[in-house]
Amino acid sequence: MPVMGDRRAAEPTIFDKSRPGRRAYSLPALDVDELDPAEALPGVELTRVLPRLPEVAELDLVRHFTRLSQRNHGIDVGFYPLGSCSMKYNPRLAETAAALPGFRDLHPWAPEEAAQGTLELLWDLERMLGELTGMPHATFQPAAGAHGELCGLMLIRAYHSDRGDARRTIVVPDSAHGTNPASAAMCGYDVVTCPSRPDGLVDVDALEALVDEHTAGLMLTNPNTLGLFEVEIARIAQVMHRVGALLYYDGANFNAICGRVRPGDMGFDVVHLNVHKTFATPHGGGGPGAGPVLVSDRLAPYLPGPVVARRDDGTFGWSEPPKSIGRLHGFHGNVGILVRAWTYLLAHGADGLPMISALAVLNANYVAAQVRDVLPLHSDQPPMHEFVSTGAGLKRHGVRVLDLCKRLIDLGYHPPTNYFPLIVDEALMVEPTETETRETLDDFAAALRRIVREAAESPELLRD
Amino acid sequence: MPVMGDRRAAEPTIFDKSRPGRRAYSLPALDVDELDPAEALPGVELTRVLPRLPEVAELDLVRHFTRLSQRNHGIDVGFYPLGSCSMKYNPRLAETAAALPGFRDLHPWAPEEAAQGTLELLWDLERMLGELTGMPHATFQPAAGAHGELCGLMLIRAYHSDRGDARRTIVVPDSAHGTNPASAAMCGYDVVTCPSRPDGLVDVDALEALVDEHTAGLMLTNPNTLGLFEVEIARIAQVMHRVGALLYYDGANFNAICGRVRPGDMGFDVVHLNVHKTFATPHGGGGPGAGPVLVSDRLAPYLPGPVVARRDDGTFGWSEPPKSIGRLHGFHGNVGILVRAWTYLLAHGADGLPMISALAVLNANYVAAQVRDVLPLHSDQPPMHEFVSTGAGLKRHGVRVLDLCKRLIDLGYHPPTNYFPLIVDEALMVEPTETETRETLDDFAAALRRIVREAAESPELLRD
Amino acid sequence: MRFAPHTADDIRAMLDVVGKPDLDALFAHIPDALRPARPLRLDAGRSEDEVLRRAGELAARNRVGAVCFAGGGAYDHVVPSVIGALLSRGELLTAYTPYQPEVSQGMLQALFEYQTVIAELCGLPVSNASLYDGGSAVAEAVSMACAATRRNRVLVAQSVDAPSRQVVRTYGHPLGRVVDELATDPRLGTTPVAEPGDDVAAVVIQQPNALGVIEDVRAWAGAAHAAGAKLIVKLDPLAVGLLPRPGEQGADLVVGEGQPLGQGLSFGGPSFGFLACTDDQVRRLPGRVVGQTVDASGTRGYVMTLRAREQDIRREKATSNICTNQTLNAVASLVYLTWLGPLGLRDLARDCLSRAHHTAALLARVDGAEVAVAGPFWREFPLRLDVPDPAEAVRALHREGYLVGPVVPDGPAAGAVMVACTERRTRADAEGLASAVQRVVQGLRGQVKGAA
Amino acid sequence: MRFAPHTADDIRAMLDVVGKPDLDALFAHIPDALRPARPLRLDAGRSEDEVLRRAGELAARNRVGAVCFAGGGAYDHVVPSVIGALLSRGELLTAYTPYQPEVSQGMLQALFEYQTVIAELCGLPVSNASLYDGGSAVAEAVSMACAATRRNRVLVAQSVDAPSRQVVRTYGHPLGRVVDELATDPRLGTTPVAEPGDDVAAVVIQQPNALGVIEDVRAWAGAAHAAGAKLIVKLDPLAVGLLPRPGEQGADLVVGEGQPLGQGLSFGGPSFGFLACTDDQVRRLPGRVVGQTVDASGTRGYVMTLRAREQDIRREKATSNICTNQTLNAVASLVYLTWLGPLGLRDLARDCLSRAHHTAALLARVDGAEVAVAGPFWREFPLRLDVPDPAEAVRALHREGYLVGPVVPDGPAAGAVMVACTERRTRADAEGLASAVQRVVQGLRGQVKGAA
Ligand SMILES: Cc1ncc(COP(=O)(O)O)c(C=O)c1O
Ligand SMILES: Cc1ncc(COP(=O)(O)O)c(C=O)c1O
Repeated sequence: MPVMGDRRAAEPTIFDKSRPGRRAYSLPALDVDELDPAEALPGVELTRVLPRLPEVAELDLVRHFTRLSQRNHGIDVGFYPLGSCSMKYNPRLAETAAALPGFRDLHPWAPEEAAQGTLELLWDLERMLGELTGMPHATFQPAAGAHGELCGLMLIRAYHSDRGDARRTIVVPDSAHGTNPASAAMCGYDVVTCPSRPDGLVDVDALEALVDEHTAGLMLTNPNTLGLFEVEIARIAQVMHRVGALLYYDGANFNAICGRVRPGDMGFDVVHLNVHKTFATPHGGGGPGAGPVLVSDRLAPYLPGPVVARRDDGTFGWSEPPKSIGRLHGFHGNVGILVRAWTYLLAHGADGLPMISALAVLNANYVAAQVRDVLPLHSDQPPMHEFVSTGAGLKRHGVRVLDLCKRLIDLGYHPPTNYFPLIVDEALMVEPTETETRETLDDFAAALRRIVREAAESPELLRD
Repeated sequence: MPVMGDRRAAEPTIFDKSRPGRRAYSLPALDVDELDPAEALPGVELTRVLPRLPEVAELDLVRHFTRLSQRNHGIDVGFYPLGSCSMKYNPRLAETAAALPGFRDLHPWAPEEAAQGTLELLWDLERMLGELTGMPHATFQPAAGAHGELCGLMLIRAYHSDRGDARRTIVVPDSAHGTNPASAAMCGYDVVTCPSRPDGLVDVDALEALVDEHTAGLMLTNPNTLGLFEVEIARIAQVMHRVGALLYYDGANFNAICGRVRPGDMGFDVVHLNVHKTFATPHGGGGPGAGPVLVSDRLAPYLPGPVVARRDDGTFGWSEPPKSIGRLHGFHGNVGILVRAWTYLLAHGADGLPMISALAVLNANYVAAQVRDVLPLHSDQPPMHEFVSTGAGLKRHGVRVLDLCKRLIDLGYHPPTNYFPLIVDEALMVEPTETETRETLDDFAAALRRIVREAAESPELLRD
Repeated sequence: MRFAPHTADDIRAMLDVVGKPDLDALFAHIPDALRPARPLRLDAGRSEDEVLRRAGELAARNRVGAVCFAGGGAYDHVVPSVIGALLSRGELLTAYTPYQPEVSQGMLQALFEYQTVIAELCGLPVSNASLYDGGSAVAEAVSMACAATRRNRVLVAQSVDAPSRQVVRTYGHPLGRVVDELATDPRLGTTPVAEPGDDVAAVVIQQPNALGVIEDVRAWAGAAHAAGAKLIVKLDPLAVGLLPRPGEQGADLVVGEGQPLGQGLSFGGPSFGFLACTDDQVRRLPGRVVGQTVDASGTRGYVMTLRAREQDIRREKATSNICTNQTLNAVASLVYLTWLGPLGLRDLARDCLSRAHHTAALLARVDGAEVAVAGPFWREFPLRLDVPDPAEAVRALHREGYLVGPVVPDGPAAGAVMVACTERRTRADAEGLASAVQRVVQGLRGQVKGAA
Repeated sequence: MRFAPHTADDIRAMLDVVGKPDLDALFAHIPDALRPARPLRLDAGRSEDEVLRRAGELAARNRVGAVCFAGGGAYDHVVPSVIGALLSRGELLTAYTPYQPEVSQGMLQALFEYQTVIAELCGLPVSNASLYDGGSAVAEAVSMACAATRRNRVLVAQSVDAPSRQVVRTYGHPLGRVVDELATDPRLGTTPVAEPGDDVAAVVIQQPNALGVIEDVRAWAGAAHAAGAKLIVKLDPLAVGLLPRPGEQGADLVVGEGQPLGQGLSFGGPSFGFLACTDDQVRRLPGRVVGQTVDASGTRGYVMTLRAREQDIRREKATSNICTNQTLNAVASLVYLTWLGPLGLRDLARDCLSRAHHTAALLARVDGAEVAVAGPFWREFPLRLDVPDPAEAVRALHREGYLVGPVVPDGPAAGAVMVACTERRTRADAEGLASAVQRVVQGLRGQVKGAA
């Protein structure tokens, strides 16, 4: 069957479609005296030109964005195995909840007594996340993972300072996500890179040699960015704590262990969670997400204020931590996203959450098992919720992982994360997530195998 | 830029995607004793097999219907010049209104005191539609235009019967939409076809010769299906009324005259409106629409019951017309659609509605002016909101209007209605509606001209 | 407020092309005598915000906060969020009838899948692509049966819901159709099986019937067929999670109201009607039917079949006139049934059974209330209240926060109030209802005594 | 309830392929000591309906029915229905950051268009693709200015909203940044222009400021530039329907909170922050920037530029760490600004002016209430109430059905209550507020007397 219109053709911009005098807007009729701005605002410089915003009718607006959307991939359209992103199904019930007028129409400066529902929800969420991470105190201000990193590092800094201990460095593994060192730099720390062993795990001996009384902390993703669980995490924690340094848990890969292993039990002192990964709030093409930070008791006094408190009379309110580092957000964080995350936790509960991580890990291992002979895994340790293969073997055919990814697009697949982590040559990082079917995984594995075969047999197919 | 996935490829059915045991559903936990059906329903035959419904997870469900939708054209995607359909912009504000919990969650058998909002809205709508049609009484039970036709003809029949006058025939012009004779047949009438003059208008002399004391009524679309205003409508009404027959107004083309000319003033006795055309409620791929029927005082006693009434105390309730023909709908009609229509009328009001018809007519005339030299209009009388051209001239190149339509699809346009009305050879019926821009119309006219040129210069392009 | 894109410049330039001096000139050929003598008596147009504010005021005047135990064809079942999310997509919402298959494959395939699941639920091989509602679906089925049997009398069980019976009468009246009713067993609430006369085109029963009671479809099929009549079953589509599919039991036509299938309430519409039949009746099916085909390149595709029956084709001899129907609602039911699946259908039907029987038992303990039928019921049952005016009791219960109804209009259970329990009605809801019923019955009895 | 599609068969078959006996075996290499000693203390999972019921209960506990005169960075402006309808489309809602341009042209083009309208509103040539919020946007701009000037002291007007000032401090603290405040003119409510010292990296002012008063951006730009400092303006984006764009008046960096641009309230988030700057600062822009390009076939396309700055690239020397930001909200603001257009922007800004001045005049007539500043204000103004505790007055007004606030925390207007009038606040709203203020002031005054 033919299809109408070419979705490959460039869509004109909304400015191309604009015509002077067209309009979509309508405003309530003015039922008070209309003021002349020059009279109402004597002495104030007024604008003489209007910004050149697009001028279109409402239908043209709807068409433009409908057509743009049709030129975009999303989870709703197909498989999205982007490693380190947990592109799982975003339940629609979360959208329904967030759109309830009671949540949607609440003003950020409404008095506490008018915001009891949201305050209770946040308090509830803090309890649930506390249970899952093993860290009981939360701030909800961070708007994303990296914002959480910055927050967590500031907490570490405040903690040390408060003890008169001005530490200077943060250790980050060489496999870390770029935001880790960037956050450390933004927090005024010198970044010390800790090498990984050939199998991709932290080289604990090397780490031990790197740390001293100037070390403020270590940032770690566990499972790490190779999808491998840092099995020596207890020793790592010991090494850090021995010199008085704290451990930061980057929660980007929490989907692998949620409900099964808790960062608090591993020895971490502070964690951020990416609710737009683990708890399936929609990514929206690059946000909004939310990056709540949870801490153990000893870091609680430093949390950004205000935090949610439950009063003796059972009502909820705001309270200011005694040694707060101060605000990180102009309001209270991405509360609408936290509402969605809360629905996800409620829907899954104690039984559902450990099942999610199990199936996420199963799906990754299942794909890995089907492609590892042609796209070798970086490590022999079994992967968790994602695996990193190397496409270095294709180079001898003059084919790069970049070409493989373009070919995947031809075959109808969104490519995996590629060229990350940096320590793996021609890295291909596949995270299927738990919401994909076995059939989808089989087809995807077959597509990868087909491309590897093509690379050997007809590399020109891939190179252009 | 490449596009991922081939939207031309057939999408597997939802059954193809089904796997035993997969599920999307979740139900509230049962908090009463679970009954064994065999015990609870002794002697009742219970099912031994379950219907083979699809079994998929929620993500697969979402993907399936998202992908199906991407294989469909809609007003939101592009121009949709389907004649006789008024494919205008469907304002999103109407969706917001209809989704308000107060409207959405109202049970059809809720007591009147619980339904005051909707009852008032319907009463309000009856007033507004009464003002626009010149007929003050409404039933909202008909779910679409054809349902309204059936209802209107039943009213005509009841009117005559009540006067002891068992009339047998309904006159329908040969240009009429197929539902007109079909509705008449469903209402037990013999259909008498009235010929059109060569210019496409009703041949009033022929009509006069056709009608007598057995004639129950005439069904007429005005402007008619050629987009032409029946300028002799006053005489037509005279002819019919003289023999005691009534006039039925098919409101499919009301967009041409809404707010400017009223069926009541033209002499019609009963009208249906297609709110999914004139009042921009979304067509939904073939419904739901709504076909409210409005009548003059003399037909009011026969309306399907119950109808909305305003009580002396200012509250609203149901009341049963004294000689009601009975129900046409199991509940109260497509009320959710009527809510949308009501918003449209409120949004446009006395100033906006006559502007709509003017611009709808302008748009049709504008396109007609640009193509009539190559695709001649059927008539010299200026068209109203749509025009009918003939593609008969293409036949000499071996090209049919069907080919022209396929070619339009190649060029990215939804084809106009074609081969209707039947009295025009190789008919092409173009209704741009008022919500399209001049640029869109220019481009569309250029596409039509291009195809006519191609038909002469390279007809093979069109024929395969 | 208006949605037309025209600027003053556009209008001027376009009028030039058309050759008219102003917009009114486009209407110049309409005789002056037809123009209204006075300006429109309507308010001026309003902004989106003002329209929605007014809509919000009216919506707030509907009191929808009560716990919903109401039935009578519309039920407070779960409507999963995916339905709204998918059906609001512009490509589905703003499409016309799929006349042009090349650009309508999405909708055509959805309708094909819809037909498949409806046929499956009904236990019959063929379904159309939707009808207006359950009431008109019964009437259309009756017309099919009359056409097939060339008879013009039908027997409709009184235990078919009253509106549907009325629609059958309304549709039949101009055609001289005789519509007779089959009485309900006063104790059981079922329709006792009896052989119809041989002038009968069809017997119409409802499963479960309007009193909530389960009818013996198989026996009725035998009786109808023995008289050469068709058996039409108006089916609650969710009941087949528990009961056999009527087609399996011998029904010739199965129709129903689609509201329970993920449609929400919205005062009863829009929802849809469904209709399935045996193979031999395909050519008489009202409305549309979508079929599968293979295009020139061998790709599977879908088209509207039986196009000779479409409405743009003249048909003075038509037995159906349906054009626009309830496509989007039909597709919503497909999404719903896909969400529910066979296991969900079973679980849901069983949950309704357990909850309804639990509620009935609670209510039966209330002094002045009793279940009005002894026959087997599933999700819904009639409750007889010892009050002078049951409509007043319904209003009083609503003020107490509980919606019940409708009141049974005729037959042996006349005056009883229908109580329905969906999977959403909890134990606490049932307990709340029982104590509200107790208060209301006491109050209304007392009133009468006070008045006496 | 779970969304994973796995059946028991799937799991078995997949474990076979993986070579594990059961699901727990996938975690076998994790040391036992790390596993929690006890099961999770969480409720069991719930069905969709149960989750939404609970959500509905909590949502109902928020009291959002009051007429909203509250300001302080979040305003009750019209949010047209098209925004929700478009932004809920799965292709936009469920996409990741557009790392793969081939399959992300829709989002990339939308972001490119977003950048264009933001740059246009700010009167500067470059915008990024969004930041978390207005508060962090100010902090990011301060970091840019410090990097550009290699200075580490900033002057922030006290009339910048308090949360933003706090965020600037929080971000600056670990970097040893000195943040000093510029006092507010006690009568006018503006920030008197003065030359900053030559150690100052940037002056930060807000337009209109947190008291609603219009600042002299042009004069401040002159003063800042004379000292070699950058001028950062935190802008209310709707104000440029009336006021000059700060970039035109000499601002080097214009940032702001995006909430007024079609974002709804939702307790202050998600919304977004915007940031625009002069050409010379492009390489220091935090977050993402989308650029236009032409592909091999000559087709226009879009890509994330400055990829060397993206987060999957190691950057110990980073000055920004932003990865996920607020894309969907940014796109919502693009939809909003497209809906509004230049004429709507002008009309809206003027309507707010007229309504706010009308409301202020009404309130000024109330005994015990006065507008706390004499400077020129646009949509919002501080109202001083003759009550012992302004927070108590805010609560009392809320109980009367009117939401105002926040309470000004410091500076000459400390203790005054902010009152904002959007285009949605009618004459009747204003009159209702005025009489509520009268009642509340009388009541609270009385209380103290009563207590004394
Ligand atoms: C390992 C890791 N850390 C941190 C982040 C940053 O999180 P966010 O994008 O929410 O700021 C990511 C995001 O992809 C990540 O994969
Ligand atoms: C002229 C005319 N009459 C009647 C109808 C039937 O209206 P509906 O589809 O609403 O039943 C149509 C529909 O296209 C029509 O064009």
